[in-house]
Amino acid sequence: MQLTLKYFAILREQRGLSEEVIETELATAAEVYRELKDTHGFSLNSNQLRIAVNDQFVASDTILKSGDTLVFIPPVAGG
Amino acid sequence: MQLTLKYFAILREQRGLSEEVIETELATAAEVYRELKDTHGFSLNSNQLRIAVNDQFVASDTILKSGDTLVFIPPVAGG
Amino acid sequence: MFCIQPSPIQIEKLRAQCLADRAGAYTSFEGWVRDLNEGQKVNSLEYEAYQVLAEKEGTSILAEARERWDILSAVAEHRVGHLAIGDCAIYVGVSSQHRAAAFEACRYIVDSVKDRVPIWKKEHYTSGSTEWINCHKTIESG
Amino acid sequence: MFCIQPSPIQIEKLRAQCLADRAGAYTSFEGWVRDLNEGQKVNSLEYEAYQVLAEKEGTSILAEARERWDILSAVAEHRVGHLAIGDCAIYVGVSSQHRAAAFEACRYIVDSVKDRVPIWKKEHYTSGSTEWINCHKTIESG
Repeated sequence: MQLTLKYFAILREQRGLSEEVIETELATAAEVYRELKDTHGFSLNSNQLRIAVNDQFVASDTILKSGDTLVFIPPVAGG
Repeated sequence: MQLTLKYFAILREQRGLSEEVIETELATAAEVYRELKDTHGFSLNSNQLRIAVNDQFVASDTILKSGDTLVFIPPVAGG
Repeated sequence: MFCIQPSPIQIEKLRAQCLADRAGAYTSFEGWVRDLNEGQKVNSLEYEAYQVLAEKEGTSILAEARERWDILSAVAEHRVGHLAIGDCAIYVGVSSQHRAAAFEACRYIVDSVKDRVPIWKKEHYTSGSTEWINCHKTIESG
Repeated sequence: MFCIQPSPIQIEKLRAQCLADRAGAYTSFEGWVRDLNEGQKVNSLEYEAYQVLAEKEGTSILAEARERWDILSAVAEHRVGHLAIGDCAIYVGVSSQHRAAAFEACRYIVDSVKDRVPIWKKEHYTSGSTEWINCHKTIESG
């Protein structure tokens, strides 16, 4: 299936881009992150992230479907 | 002894003036208020008041001396 | 300095006194004249103060806040005279490095001013009657 | 409405949205960029937001505050982009009839925004280094 990934803040910098489309057969955001972390050397651990799919917060074990937009949300620091 | 009395808010209205000088031999603010309440029909009871002498809060049984400026402070409502 | 004065409160001026490079948080409180109190429609208000003692007591409250909390600045001003609905009667502003101190100190100052500072409020109702707030007659003799 | 935007926050405009004849209390919070964080001298900051979700989550927080406390209005805005020392990064304002609700709701909104809204802060230090706040590497594997 096809996923759109958006990157923000430290992940955007470590990935070197803000958005990409990937092909994957991995079922959940947690699995996708594990693979990306290995590939790109992301410093954050998955337990530091929250997940958004299609601009909604979801659990990291939510089953993804083709066309989803997936965002890994680093620890926030607004205010 | 001579005392200057200043009146504020409801006491000022009930007394009909802001300031007066009185002659008295009463020793404390509590005694002075009791007499004034009888004379002028002040509606507040002495337990609703705080006392200031010479622009300082004092206890109502503080002994007064000639030349003191005495203020009976109605329940406050700032803010 | 706690200030009592009759002209409209200059919020921007007070806020500016709290600016500091080390400040990360600023909390402010405004007391506005509202049109209803305990079910009665209010037309306008009069505030009266025992100015010398009010400023002294208010200044003590600001000093207490600076002692108790790790804050950088605290300002407060109270207006007196005739006020209309929507007018700002009191302004309190507190800056600090971290927000908890600013919130807590600001609340402390507002609560203490209402509790301790010799300022009185007379409400004018649309019914034509007036009342000095908190000065109802009680039954108990004194 | 919770708004994320890159231009200086217009405090007076936000405050005006909270005015109401029934309002007796107004509490506001401002987060200012400060020159020191955890012992390091800060030169400037960058805020970045996941705008759609940040505005959605911020708007939910304002709605929660309106549900939980008896308030009249609540507004909030967060700035993004490059900010200098002293700049206002976040503004929250709450009006209510009585002050307790305004104070508590304002604090709740600020705390919740810092906790939940996807906004990130990168500090630029005078030393030349930079850091995404709260994104230190941890030892635990994940």
